[in-house]
This record gives sequence, structure tokens and C-alpha cells, in this order.
Amino acid sequence: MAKVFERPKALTDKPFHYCPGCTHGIIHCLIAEVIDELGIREKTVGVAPVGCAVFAYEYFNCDMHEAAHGRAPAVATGIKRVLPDNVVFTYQGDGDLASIGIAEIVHAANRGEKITTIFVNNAIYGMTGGQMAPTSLLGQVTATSPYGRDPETEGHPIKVSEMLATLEGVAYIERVSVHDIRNINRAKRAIKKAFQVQLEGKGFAMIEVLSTCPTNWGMTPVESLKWVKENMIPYYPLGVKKEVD
Amino acid sequence: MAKVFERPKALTDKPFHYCPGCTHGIIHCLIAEVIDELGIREKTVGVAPVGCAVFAYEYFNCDMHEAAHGRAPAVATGIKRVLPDNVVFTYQGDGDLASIGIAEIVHAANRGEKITTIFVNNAIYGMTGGQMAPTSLLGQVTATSPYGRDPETEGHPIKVSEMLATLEGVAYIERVSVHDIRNINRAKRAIKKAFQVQLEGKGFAMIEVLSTCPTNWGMTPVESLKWVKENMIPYYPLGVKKEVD
Amino acid sequence: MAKVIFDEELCKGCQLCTTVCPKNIVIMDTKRINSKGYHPATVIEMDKCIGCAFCARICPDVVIEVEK
Amino acid sequence: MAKVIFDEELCKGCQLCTTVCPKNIVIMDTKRINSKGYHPATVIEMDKCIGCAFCARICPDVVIEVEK
Amino acid sequence: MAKVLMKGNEAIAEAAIKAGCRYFFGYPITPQNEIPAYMAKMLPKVGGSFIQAESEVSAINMVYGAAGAGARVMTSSSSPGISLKQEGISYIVGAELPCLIVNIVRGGPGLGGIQPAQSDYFQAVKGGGHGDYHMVVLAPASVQEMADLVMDGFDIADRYRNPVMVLGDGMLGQMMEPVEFQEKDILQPQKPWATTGNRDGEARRIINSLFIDPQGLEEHVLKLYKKYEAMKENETRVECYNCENAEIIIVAYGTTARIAKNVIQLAAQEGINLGLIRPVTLWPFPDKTIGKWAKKSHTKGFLTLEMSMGQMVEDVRLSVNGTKPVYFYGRTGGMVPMPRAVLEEIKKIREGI
Amino acid sequence: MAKVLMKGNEAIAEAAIKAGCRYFFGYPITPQNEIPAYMAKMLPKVGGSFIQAESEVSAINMVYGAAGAGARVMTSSSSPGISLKQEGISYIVGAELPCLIVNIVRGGPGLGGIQPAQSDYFQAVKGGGHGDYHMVVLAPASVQEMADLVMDGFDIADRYRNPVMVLGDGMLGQMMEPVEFQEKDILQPQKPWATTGNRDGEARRIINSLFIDPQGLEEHVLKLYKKYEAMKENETRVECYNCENAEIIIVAYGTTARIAKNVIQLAAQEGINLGLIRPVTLWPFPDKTIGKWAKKSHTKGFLTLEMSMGQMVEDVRLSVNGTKPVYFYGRTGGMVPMPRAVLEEIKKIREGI
Amino acid sequence: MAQEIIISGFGGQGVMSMGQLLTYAGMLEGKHVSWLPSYGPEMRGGTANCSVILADDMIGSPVVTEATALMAMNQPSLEKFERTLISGGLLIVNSSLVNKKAIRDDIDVYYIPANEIADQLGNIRVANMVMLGAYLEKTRGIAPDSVMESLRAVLGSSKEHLIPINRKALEMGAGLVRPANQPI
Amino acid sequence: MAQEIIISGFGGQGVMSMGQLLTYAGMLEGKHVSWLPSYGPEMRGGTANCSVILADDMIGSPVVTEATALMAMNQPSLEKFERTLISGGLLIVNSSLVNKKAIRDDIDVYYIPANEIADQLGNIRVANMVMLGAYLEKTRGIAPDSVMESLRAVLGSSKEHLIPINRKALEMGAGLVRPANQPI
Ligand SMILES: Cc1ncc(C[n+]2csc(CCOP(=O)(O)OP(=O)(O)O)c2C)c(N)n1
Ligand SMILES: Cc1ncc(C[n+]2csc(CCOP(=O)(O)OP(=O)(O)O)c2C)c(N)n1
Ligand code: SF4
Ligand code: SF4
Ligand code: SF4
Ligand code: SF4
Ligand code: SF4
Ligand code: SF4
Ligand SMILES: [Mg+2]
Ligand SMILES: [Mg+2]
Repeated sequence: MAKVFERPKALTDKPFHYCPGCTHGIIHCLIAEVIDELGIREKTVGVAPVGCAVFAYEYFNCDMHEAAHGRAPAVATGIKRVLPDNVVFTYQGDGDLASIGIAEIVHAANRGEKITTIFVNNAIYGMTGGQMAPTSLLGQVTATSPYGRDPETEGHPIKVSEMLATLEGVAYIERVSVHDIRNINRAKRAIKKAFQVQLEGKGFAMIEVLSTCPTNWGMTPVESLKWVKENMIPYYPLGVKKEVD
Repeated sequence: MAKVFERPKALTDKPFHYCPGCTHGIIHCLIAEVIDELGIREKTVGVAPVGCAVFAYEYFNCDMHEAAHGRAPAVATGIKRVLPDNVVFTYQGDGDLASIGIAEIVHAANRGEKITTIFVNNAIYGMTGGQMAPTSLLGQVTATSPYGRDPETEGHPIKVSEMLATLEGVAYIERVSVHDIRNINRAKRAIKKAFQVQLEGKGFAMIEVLSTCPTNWGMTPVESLKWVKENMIPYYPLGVKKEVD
Repeated sequence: MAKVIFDEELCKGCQLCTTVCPKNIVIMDTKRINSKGYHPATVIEMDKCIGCAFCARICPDVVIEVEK
Repeated sequence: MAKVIFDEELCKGCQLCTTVCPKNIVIMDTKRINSKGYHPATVIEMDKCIGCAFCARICPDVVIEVEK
Repeated sequence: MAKVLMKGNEAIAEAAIKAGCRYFFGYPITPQNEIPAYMAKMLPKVGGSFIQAESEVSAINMVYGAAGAGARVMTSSSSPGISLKQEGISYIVGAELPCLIVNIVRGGPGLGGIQPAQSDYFQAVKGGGHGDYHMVVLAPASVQEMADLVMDGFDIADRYRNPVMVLGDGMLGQMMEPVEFQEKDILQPQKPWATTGNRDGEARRIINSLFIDPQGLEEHVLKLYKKYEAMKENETRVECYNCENAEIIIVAYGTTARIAKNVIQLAAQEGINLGLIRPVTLWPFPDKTIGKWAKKSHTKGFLTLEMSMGQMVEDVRLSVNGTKPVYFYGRTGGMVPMPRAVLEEIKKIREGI
Repeated sequence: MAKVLMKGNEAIAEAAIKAGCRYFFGYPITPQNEIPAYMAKMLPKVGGSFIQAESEVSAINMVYGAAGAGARVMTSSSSPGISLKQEGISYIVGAELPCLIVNIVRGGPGLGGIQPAQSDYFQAVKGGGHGDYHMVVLAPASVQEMADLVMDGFDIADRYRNPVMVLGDGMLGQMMEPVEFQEKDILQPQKPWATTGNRDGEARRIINSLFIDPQGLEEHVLKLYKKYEAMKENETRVECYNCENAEIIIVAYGTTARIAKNVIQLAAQEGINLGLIRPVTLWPFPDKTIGKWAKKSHTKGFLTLEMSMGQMVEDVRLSVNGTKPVYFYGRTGGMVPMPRAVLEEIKKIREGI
Repeated sequence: MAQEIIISGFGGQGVMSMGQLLTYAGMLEGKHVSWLPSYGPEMRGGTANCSVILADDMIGSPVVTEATALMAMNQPSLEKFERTLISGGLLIVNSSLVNKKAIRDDIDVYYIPANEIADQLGNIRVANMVMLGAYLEKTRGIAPDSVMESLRAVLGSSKEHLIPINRKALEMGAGLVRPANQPI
Repeated sequence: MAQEIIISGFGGQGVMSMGQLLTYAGMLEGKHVSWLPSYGPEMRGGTANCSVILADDMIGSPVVTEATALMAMNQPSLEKFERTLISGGLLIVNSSLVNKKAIRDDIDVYYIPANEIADQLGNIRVANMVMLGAYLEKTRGIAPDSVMESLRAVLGSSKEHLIPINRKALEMGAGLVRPANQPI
């Protein structure tokens, strides 16, 4: 009998610290599989964010940097300029990328830095205990929007992928989800493409992945996947936002 | 005989320190005229940038804040939240707004802060002696792009207005120019509208004004206006980028 | 004829795997608790398994290996 | 019958005003130098002025007043 | 009003609201998240405004704007976030604006950890930002004091038009103790300098820290330093505990001052007479008080007790100025000193003297 | 190689390139703009890379990445920009990465001014960032020394895997003097810890400053402090000028040290014997050297001369530790002390003693 | 002598609120009190604990390093904190989830099937009150009524209906450790 | 004794490069030299100045506070810096743009129509060299050849053709102040 599914080589043996059912784990697994399939583990350097995925440097079985909160794209830029032949990727949450790190991602994208960014949008600050993210949905109750996000005072959820897609330096941006098998497989194809774009030197590539936070959403993992499907996707339409060839 | 043109009340008597022919002066004058025409001088609070317009607080005849470089939108947000019935505007250069201050402008716009931003795009860092701005044109030679801006390493000039126009909280964005009389008059209408949008509480409003820097462009003031027309406008198309009513 | 192997100690009992099995043979073993304090997932009637690996695919903690 | 008044000491000699006058009556006075060290702009043949205020409109230093 | 049981972080937030603070601009970070959460809940109810800024840099600049507009305003963060605020803090001092800045310190450097530390002392007291400036730095040692010093802090900030920092740590922020809030009615000072709009005839208000002429900048800085002299004169606060005929005096603030009191009790049981000098204001530093006790013949030496590698110890040395030996004991990175270990250290020292 | 006439800023840039620095990430600010301009011109020619980052925050984080990837890398800025880099600097220290950071100081606080100052001493030396950490801080006093110390600075940074700061000011950056560049051939150390890709079998490399377990963080900090002890041991640099039987010793660095030499000459003309102790490393501070001269009977006292309201003076006091009086004279905000005024001050002091 | 208590268990077992109740009660009785939680990104399932000090005079460090009592709601807690008990200290173990015995013999140990009892009472979430009841009975430092008063204050009128079951849990916990039944 | 020189004028008058040439020449002659510019956002038309020190031993502060010589290329410069000259100091005034006379009588003053002379030579931009020529002649501290050598180094081969006119300017400047014509 042949293995049809096993732990990817690009993951270490370390068990994830994520909460039960948190889809950070699925996304980690997809990235690792892509690295294996492209055979680039040995030349890949990853940049971990500050967020629940801060320990990503313990999970991805390649050289890793742990960046300051939001600055992963700047750190990745520094690495890539020194090591133009390596593959450099950042893994960032929505607080990390869309809030404190918005300047770094906008300008890395605009410079067309040849890096790959995996943007994990779970509409909340997970690690710090469930505060509002710029991506939190209208009416969403969080620790810092106790009466539900109000567009009058907090503005509307920001669509980062659509915004960055307006920039010249961007080679590829797609929004995907991991709430069911079909979408997980799509997500993997997109992530693979985002690494290929870098290998081909086309420019900046980013995949926005809609993800869950059962703990801070106050739902079961199964309910959480349903919430992604029924509440997030309608506001954050899936699909390719920009592609150059 | 009646005065058909005189110094607006919303300007102090202080002569501008700008270089000969620098269009910062024209833009100041337009803003002051709009403030006079709307009769809002007494309730207007302006926020000056760090840039050649840093001394704007000496020129606009209303209460003024001098902000940290790039942070004018955050400062304006603080003021507006305390004084919701006042009129708050920021005056920012392209280094100030598009480079170091991109995070602040993106999020002020996304929150739909009810402020008015005048964004003076002269494709260079004037005050510090002519370094490249994110808005500098391809091939443009500056102190920090001595071989001309190269998209491979520095990326393409950023179109801030188009990018911000993708945000929900934005009520009005228009790009204008002041390189001739017709456009100066258009620019004034746009600026007036941007203040009216705030008065009507519609949300964030920004006017991008294409401007000159004869000193650091190394041209005469007259040549500079021509350069705006022939080189900047083709890349930065004029017109309304977003408008909600 | 396929086979799924659970690394039970890694399981956090999130139940996601139980929702995707086309054969509905993945269930939570409420009788046992792993050292993490969770009821681990397991498969009943392994012979029905078609090795589609959906369970493994959606498992956030890479608990499951599938052979075929 | 219109009139333009230059606050000469404010003039920086940028010449922008000279490029927009429909009557071409705005010129640089190369004979004089103001305290800033510039040749100030001035109007010849004031009677030709139609008070369109283009010159004032484009002056970055608000040197010019126009009456009509 | 009756005592209530509260976390230090919540007490800070409640005290700020009681002090008339209606505007909060911050960004989440452990271990101070209860402060923004509390503000987000309460400020809308009292007609105030809470914004979770896009970053600490933006937060401090929103504070800059709100303070210039005349509001009682605050922000809070923890170590890495406070580092990001340094430029803004320097601007607020330069522009002479009042505000309250809370740092619930965690272990560093870098991302470090999230457990309590006192390793941001230098940054707070010497000036982590650029240029010549100071802030009044208040160091509460109990939940009650967190409430009291926050209320006083706003008054001090307004009095001198200078930011005030409350320097706590993860332990003080997270622990619960009974607290009773002062029911004084707040009378905020007039702020004629605030940019609230410029009626005709009035002088225009300008909030600014730029003085392009060096002579002007020097005069401005000298003006600031006049205020600092006044602060030293009027705002220095210190607690002396059991110092009368203490053989060795522990100098400690905040959490380590609490530990010091345990040490003093343990020592007493062994017949060793120790004292505690607890700076309540880290800036201005109570150098005169320390100098006074240094002169006492019963004082054989000092031990500075910190959750850092030794930062306040420099100010203690400067205060003692060589007249008595100054020793240091510290744990860092989130480790909290154990009273017995400190006592052992002191015993060693006694043999030394 | 022959002498060339260069601005201090240009000498810094040229020296960095000669030292093998191939990566520069910065953001424009007066009075250091000649550094990025020079790098933008030269780095592409030597196969390096220059980026004008979107901000100082990004610049320091690009440095963080490049340093972790094993490159000799630098950034430069001036006061407000350096304040924005404080979080990043703390991270770089925490992750034990080498890099060079240049601060061409201008007057503060806030936007302040652009004329030369020394008012960022505390920030540089005590740690403007959060947590327990230090940087070697080099204080050149001439264009030649700017070149020499930059080249040495990269070596020191690599030796200890710790950032090194060069603290200049607007005058040193803008002035021209003859400079001769060391023609030593650069052998950069191996950097097995650098993240250049992880061949199978090799141990993975991780650049990180997070230690969630406080015990682990404390151990990490103690490891850093072992390095600091070694730096104190091996890297402390100081110039003593005319100290033998000097009555009063001036302590000054950089620009003010140059002025001190004028003062000493003027004083000599009046038969007054003055000396100068010039710390070349502000951290580690030459406290032993100062302590040594303090013991000499001919030394009646010290005068600390700074372009600030008095910052280094604290380290001088700590070094002298009460054995002799320590006086201070300073100008700030971009004002430069005049030799005659300093001499007058010293005469007053002599009457006092 | 001051009561220095460590309460420890899984995230969901209510160890924090149980500590807060005890602290609140101490405050109502005019004692000096402090409550200190473990904090940080402890994800679900992780072990949480808190330190409670009830004293007659000023409290120094709120960290309990020499505990007079430990309530261990799960096995990791027992393993982690048993050593911190002073000699003669009180250890109450939730035997429903801990199938190990204490190692030390210089302490006073009680094994209580808190989960089962809570189950009998019809609400697993009151297991912590069962443990607390045993503690109050053994130490008699704080009156159960003070705890109930605290509970009322914490729950608020909306949750008034939960009071009876919580009182019952307290009482059953107390009953289990009354001299009648000997320490095992 | 050290030469401590201030050169001042409008932005475009080449005061900075003139100071650099003099400094460069001093270096070539083995002197200790320093050059310090005024800097900042001085916009066009503003007054720029630089301090040059040429000494036989170590130079302390590069700031010239007691000038041995001042070259004033415009009126504001004269007004601003005349006071900084030491008694007996040398003042060279560009009379083409300065229609004021010096106030002090304890200094050595020369008025030179530098712009007119430069015009005659066919390039207004060498006015600064005329001034410099006068300075070299009066002080004889630096050889004109050293200045020309510096100029060659600065201009580079591409601008070789500018050498003759600059030499001429130096000479004419020198000629104007040779004992023959008395100080006015
Ligand atoms: C400068 C700074 N500010 C704030 C924090 C605290 N912090 C840590 S993670 C985080 C946000 C995490 O949210 P997100 O990026 O969405 O990641 P998630 O945990 O949701 O996956 C914050 C604010 C920090 N460590 N550093
Ligand atoms: C934090 C900080 N970084 C850098 C600077 C230096 N600085 C002053 S103005 C400026 C840029 C000005 O360019 P722009 O915003 O385009 O305005 P302009 O002068 O072109 O009108 C810079 C980088 C500063 N003052 N503060
Ligand atoms: S807190 Fe939310 S995002 Fe973080 S690990 Fe838990 S579930 Fe995932
Ligand atoms: S430098 Fe440029 S932008 Fe600044 S004032 Fe002069 S011309 Fe205008
Ligand atoms: S492999 Fe497919 S069929 Fe087999 S258990 Fe998993 S999901 Fe069910
Ligand atoms: S998905 Fe994985 S972790 Fe979740 S229950 Fe199934 S096996 Fe366990
Ligand atoms: S007002 Fe019109 S016509 Fe008259 S001078 Fe000006 S531009 Fe010419
Ligand atoms: S536009 Fe104004 S400043 Fe320019 S030349 Fe005409 S009058 Fe003078
Ligand atoms: Mg998130
Ligand atoms: Mg610009």
C-alpha cells in the first residue's frame, strides 16, 4: 500500500500549539506540501509574524526569521536582496499585515519584491485574545468592539487583496478559503502558484487565506468553518485579484 | 473699481518661504480661498506635514498642528474625535503621505475619518534635497536614484488616489493639477468639494494635487509646469477617482 | 482497500475530520482521553475506507496518515 | 478698465505670471532688483489689462492684486 | 465608596475615566489588554471615544492630536509598543502637551516574553526618544496606587503641559486587589492654548515642536527645563519603610518594592534590620531622600532590587554619590525575585561590609 | 593611499563600502542625506543593493533581515528617525545580529531643528529601546575618525553579533577634512548562523528574539550580558589629552571634544592647565580611566562639556563616584559652545574650588 | 497566619473564578487579599492557575512560593505544584481527573471526586465549588456565607438561579472532609 | 598663525566651492585644514556661507568665531559677519553687489568689483575666483598654483577648458590688491 497522505517533509515533528480546529494548522500543512512538491526546501527562508503563528519558525523545516509585528515584508526584503536566488516567504495574520504592517506590505508589493506572502485573515487578533482586526466584519463583537464593529466609528472591513491588486509591482494575488476540502485544494494550488511566480522572478505574490479562530469567535471548530462560508466569503469574495504573465 | 483678486483672509501676512515658482504657494492660496468662501475659518484646524510645507502653520490663518513626518492623518483623527463639529484638514507631501505615512492615510481613509486631506504630489522629496519619492517617475534621476528610477529595484510610481479609492470609507477622491489657469480653477473646485464632503459628514475626502519642485527637478518654474503637463499627467491621470453621494 | 492511521496523541478532538468523510466512518472516541485531555478521533469499519484522504486533508494537526 | 498691483517685495521672479497674460503685458523688470535679489514682474501698458486675474491666479507668492 | 476587587489594568482604566479622560488611542499587546478592552466598553457610555489605532505609532500621534485639541487623553502599551512611541513622545514633550502614557512592562529585548519585568526603566526615565526631555514617571506598587497615581497623573500632566508615564509591569496589571476610587470631583484646567478653532480677534493657536533657529530651540529647551526644575521641587514622591536604624536599605519600586517588604519581614525574624526606600516617582528621582539616609551612621549600605539587569541602580549610585556602598540584586526576562534568595544575598553582603 | 578632502557623511559611506558593507537601507533626513546619496551611487557599482525604505521603521527591519541573512549591512538616520528605529534595534540585539547604525544627531526634542547636537546620548547609551541591552556606541571627533571607526565598527559588530552605533552630529557630518582610508583587506568572519538556506542534514537556522518561557529569556539575557562584559574588557576606547598635572579635566566627545582642545589652548595662554578625557566609546564608557585621573592629586575637578542639557555628565559622575567635584557646561538645540565662554565658566569654577 | 493558596487546573475548570470568589470573600471579611493569575497565550486545554493570599496585614509579593494550600483540579497541576506546599500544608485533589496520589507525606491530603459530585448536582461546572467547599471546611479561615455573598455579587441578579446549586456544591465539598470521614 | 576664514554670499555665487578649493589647496600644502558649511533647507536666494581653517597644527572646532578674514559676496553677508573679524583682520567685499562700506576701522578692507571683472572675462561664475585671487595675494598663505591644482582635481579632465579663465580670474583679483593700488 502506498501513502496517499503523510506529514510533509517541510514540517518539523513539532506538534502545533494552535487551538483545537484552528485552521492555521491546515495552512501550514499546505505551504509545507508546496515546498516539498517544488523541491525548494533547501533554498527557502521563511519569515514568521507576531501573532498566533509566531512559532511558525518551529514548524517549517527550513531557515526561519521571526520578524517584529507587522514588519515581515521589510525583513523579507532585506533577506531577498541579500539572497536573490533563495525563495523567501512571509506568513502573516490580519492584524500583523493589515493593521500595523500595512505600510510594509504596500511598499514591498509596490516595489515588486520577489517574495511570497501568505496572508491569514481570520477577522480577529487571535494571539492577544480576540481584539478587533481591520478585517473584522461589521457587527462583529470583539474585545475592542464590544458593541459590534460600527462603520461609523471603526470603518468597514478592509479588503487588502483588492487594494494591493491596484499596485503595478504585484504579479499575483488570490483570495482563498480552507473551510472545506474543495477550497483547501484550491488554496493549495494558489499557494503553489504564488511560489512559482517568485521562482519565475515575476514580482510580488500574495495569497489571502480566510481562516478561523474558534477560540475568540466563541464557536466550535465546525461552526467556525460554517461561519467562514456564510459570513466571511460573501464579504471577501474568493478568486484571483491580479495576475500578470 | 472692485477687487477681483486679493490675498485671502485665511492666509496670514507672512510671505511664503518656498522657492521661486514652487506651486506649493498656489495650492496654499486655493485652500485659503475655499476656507474663506465656505466661511469656516473660525472652526477650521489644519495639520501641517513635515516637508517643505512644514511651515504651513505660519501661513494658514487658523489653528494649526505641526505633525510628525507622515502622521498627519493620525493627528487629524485625534483632533476630529475631540472636535467633531470642527473642520480638520491635513496638508501633506508625497514623501509624507505616500511613503512614511502610508499606513496612517490608508487607515484614516478606511475608518472613513471625516477629515480633508490635500496631498501635494511633486514626485520628489523637496525639503531634504531631492531624494526619490514613491511617486517619482520611472527614469527620474534623484539624489537616491542617481541612475534614474528603475522599476526592477525601486518599483513603479505609486498611484495613491487609485489605491485609496478601493476603500469603503472614502467619500471623495480626485486628482488635479495646477500647471495652468484652467486646471488651477478645477483644482479649487475639487478642494472646495473635499471640504464640503467633510461638512456634510460623508466620510474621508482627499485631493491629490500634482505640483512642482523646480529646485530639485533642476528646471525653471516655467519648464516645471510643462514637465507636469507632459510627464506627470500622462502617468497620473486627472479626475475623480471616487465619489459617494 | 485503504487504511488511515491516527497519531492519537496529536489529536485535539476538534471533530473536523468527522464532517468530511464520505463514508461517515470517522468518529470521536468518547471512551478514551489522550494525554492532552481530548477524546481522540478514530475510524470504525476501516474496510469501508476508500482512501480519499479528506479526513487527513482537513485535519489542522496533521494527525492522520492515509495508505492505499 | 482694470488694474493690477504688484507687491514687488514679495516677488521671486519666477516668471509664471508672464506666461499666462492674454494681453502679454506682464514682463520681468530686468532693470530693478528687489531686496530679495530678484527682478520683479511688472505690467506695461496697464490700459490693456482686462482684469482677468490670470497673472494673480498663477502667482505662487500672492504678489498680485487685481481691480476691475 | 466601597472597595471593589479589580485587576490593576482595569483599575487604571476606571481611574482614568473617573479623572475625566474621555479619549483612548491604543493598540493591543499583552499584558495590558484589559485597559483598551475596558475603555472600549466604557468610553462610549460616557460620551468619549475609543480607537484601536492601526499601530502604536498611529496611537501616540492620535494622542498628540487629541491632547493639542485640549482633551484629557491617554494611551497604553507594553515594552515593544512603547519603543514604537518614542518619536511621538518626544514630539508631545516638544509641543508641551499633557497626556498619560501607560507602560505595563514585559521582558525584553526584542519580542522577548510577556511576563513582568522592570527593564524599561532607562527608556522611561532617561528618555528613550531623541533630544533633551523628561517625563514624570509614576511607579505604582499596588492596584490601589495604580488607580490613585493615574488620577494624579492627569493633573500633573495638565499642570506642566508635559506627558506623564505610569510604569507598571505584567504582575501589577494582571493581579487583583481591593481598590477604592477617590471621589474628588474633577476640575480640569482651562486650556487657552488648545486648537479648538480661532475666533476672529483671538490669537491663533499653534501646536508645534519645530524651532529651525537653534537659538530659538535652545530657549525652548531651557523653558522645558525650568518646568523640570519645578517638577523636581513639587512632584517627587517616595515611601520610606522601616529605615530608622536599618542596617541595609533596599531601594525598589513597584513589584520589587512589594517583594522587598517580604524580605524585610523575613530578615526581622532573623533579627536583621532592613529598610526600604520606594521611589514612587522614578523621575523626578528621590535622590535627596536617599542621600539623607545614606548619611545616617546606621546605614551600612544599599541594595537596589530590580526585575532587570540593573538600571535604577545607576540613579541610586548617583544619589548616594560614593558615601556608602550600593549593591544590586536582580532577576530579569520575566523572572520574579524570591524573598528568601534576596535575603541570602543580603546576608552575603553583610559579611562583606 | 593619498588623503582626500571629504565630508564626514561621505567618509562614513566610503568607509562602509571599503569595510565590505554592500547593503544599505535608510530613509532621508537632514543632516545625514549625503550618506544614502553616496550609497545609492556606489553600491550598485560594487554589486550591492541600496533601498530607500518607506520609513525608518521599515529600514531597520530590512537591516534585521539582511543581517540575519549574513550580510554586512548598515542604516543611518538622525534623531527623530533613530527614535522610530528603537523597537527594531531592540529586536536586532535580542536576535544577536551584527549591523551598523549611524545617528547624525540634530537638536530635539520633537521635530526640533537640524543643527548639530549631542542630546541623543541617553538614547544611544542607556538604551532607547525596551529591555535589557547595550550597543557599542562609537563617537568620532574628526572626519578621519568617522572613516576609521566605521570600519572598526563592522568588525566589532561581527565579533559580538551585536549592533554598533556611530554617534555623530550635524557638524561632523557636514564638515570637510582630509581623510585617508585604511587599505586593510577585509576578511569577514564565517556566519554559520546565517539563514542562507538549510541543506539536508544541516541544523536549521532560526533568527529569533522570542523566549516565551521567562527562565529561557533570563538565560538569554545573561548570555547577552556576558558579551557586554567582554566588550567592556576589550572595546573601551578613550583619548587622554594633556591630563598630566591638569588642574581641571574636561570630559567631552565628538564635536565638543574638539572645542575642548581650543579651550585648553586658550587656557594655556593664560597659564591655566587643563586636560581632556575624550571617550571614543560612549558605551562601554571609560569609567576606569576617568576614575584613575580622579585619584590624581593635581586633579581638582571635572567639567563635562556637551551639546545637550547634560547627559554624559551622569556617567562621568558615576565614574568619579564622589571623589572629586564634577561640573557641567552645555549648549543645546543646535547651539555650539564657544571656547571663550567655556573658559570663563572654568575660571568661575576655579574660584569655587 | 496568612493563607497562601494555589488553585490550578485545565482552562475550562473555573480555577480563576474560584480564586476570585475566595479573594472577594476575604475582602468582605476585611482581610488583606490578593489574586494573581498565570497569564499569556495559554491556548485551550493548557493548564491555568492562580495564587490567592488572604492575610491580616499588608501583603508583599502576590506570588505564592510557599503555599499553605493547593487545590489541584487536574494531574499536571498536582505534578507541578505539590512541591511548593509548606510542610503541614493542605492539598485537595480532584480525584475525578487525577488518578495519581501525592508523593509527600508531610502534608495533609484530601482526594475529592469533584466532577462526579458536580455531575450528581446536575452541573459539571460547579466542580470547583465542591473543591472550594472542602477548603473552607478544612481551614475555617473564611465563612462559606462570605463566599456565597461574593458569588451573588459576581453573578448578578440575572444569574440568581445558580445560587442554590453552588451553595449545595459548597456544602457537599465541606461534608466530604468533615472529621467523620478520615483522610485517605 | 592659523587662517580662519568666512566666505559668504547668495546661494548661486559659488561660495561653498570657493571655500572647498582653498581648503583643498591647504591640504595639498600639508596644512591642517577644515571646511564647514552652513546647511539646512536654505532655499534658493538665501545666504550661504562656509568656514575655512588653514592651520599648522591640530584644528579644534571648525567653527570660525574669530575670523582672520571675511569674503563678503553680498550685502547681507557683510552685515552679518563684519563683527566676527578680529582686529586687524582682512575684509574683501564684492563691491559689485555691496553698495555699503564697512563700519569698522580696525580692519583691512578691500572693495573689489568681482562681478564686473568676471563679466569682462566672459563668465559671471568666476566672480568667486576673483575674490579668492585677492585673498591669496593679500595673505600669501597659500600658493595660487595649489589652488589651480585643486581646481584641476575638482573639475576633472572634462572641464579642463575652464582652467584658463579661472587662472585669469585669480590673477586679476590679485592684481587689484597689489600694493600699487591702495586700500580705499
Ligand atoms: C509592536 C507590537 N505591538 C503589539 C504586539 C502584540 N500582538 C501580538 S500578536 C498581535 C496581533 C495578532 O493578530 P493577527 O496578526 O491577526 O494574528 P492571529 O493571532 O489572529 O493569527 C498583537 C497585537 C506586539 N507583539 N508587538
Ligand atoms: C521621522 C522623520 N524622517 C525623516 C525626516 C526628514 N524629512 C523631512 S521632510 C521629508 C520629506 C519631504 O518630502 P515630501 O513629503 O514629498 O514634501 P515636499 O518637501 O516634497 O513638499 C523628510 C524625509 C523627518 N523630519 N522625520
Ligand atoms: S487563538 Fe484563534 S487563531 Fe490563535 S490559535 Fe487559537 S484559534 Fe487559532
Ligand atoms: S524644494 Fe521644491 S518643493 Fe520645496 S520649496 Fe523648493 S521648489 Fe518647492
Ligand atoms: S480516507 Fe476518506 S474514506 Fe477513509 S476515513 Fe478518511 S475520509 Fe473517510
Ligand atoms: S481533525 Fe485532526 S485533530 Fe481534529 S479531531 Fe480529527 S484527527 Fe483530531
Ligand atoms: S489681469 Fe489679466 S490681463 Fe491684466 S495683467 Fe493680469 S493676466 Fe494680464
Ligand atoms: S508669478 Fe508672482 S512671484 Fe512669479 S514673477 Fe510673477 S509676480 Fe513674481
Ligand atoms: Mg488574525
Ligand atoms: Mg514631495
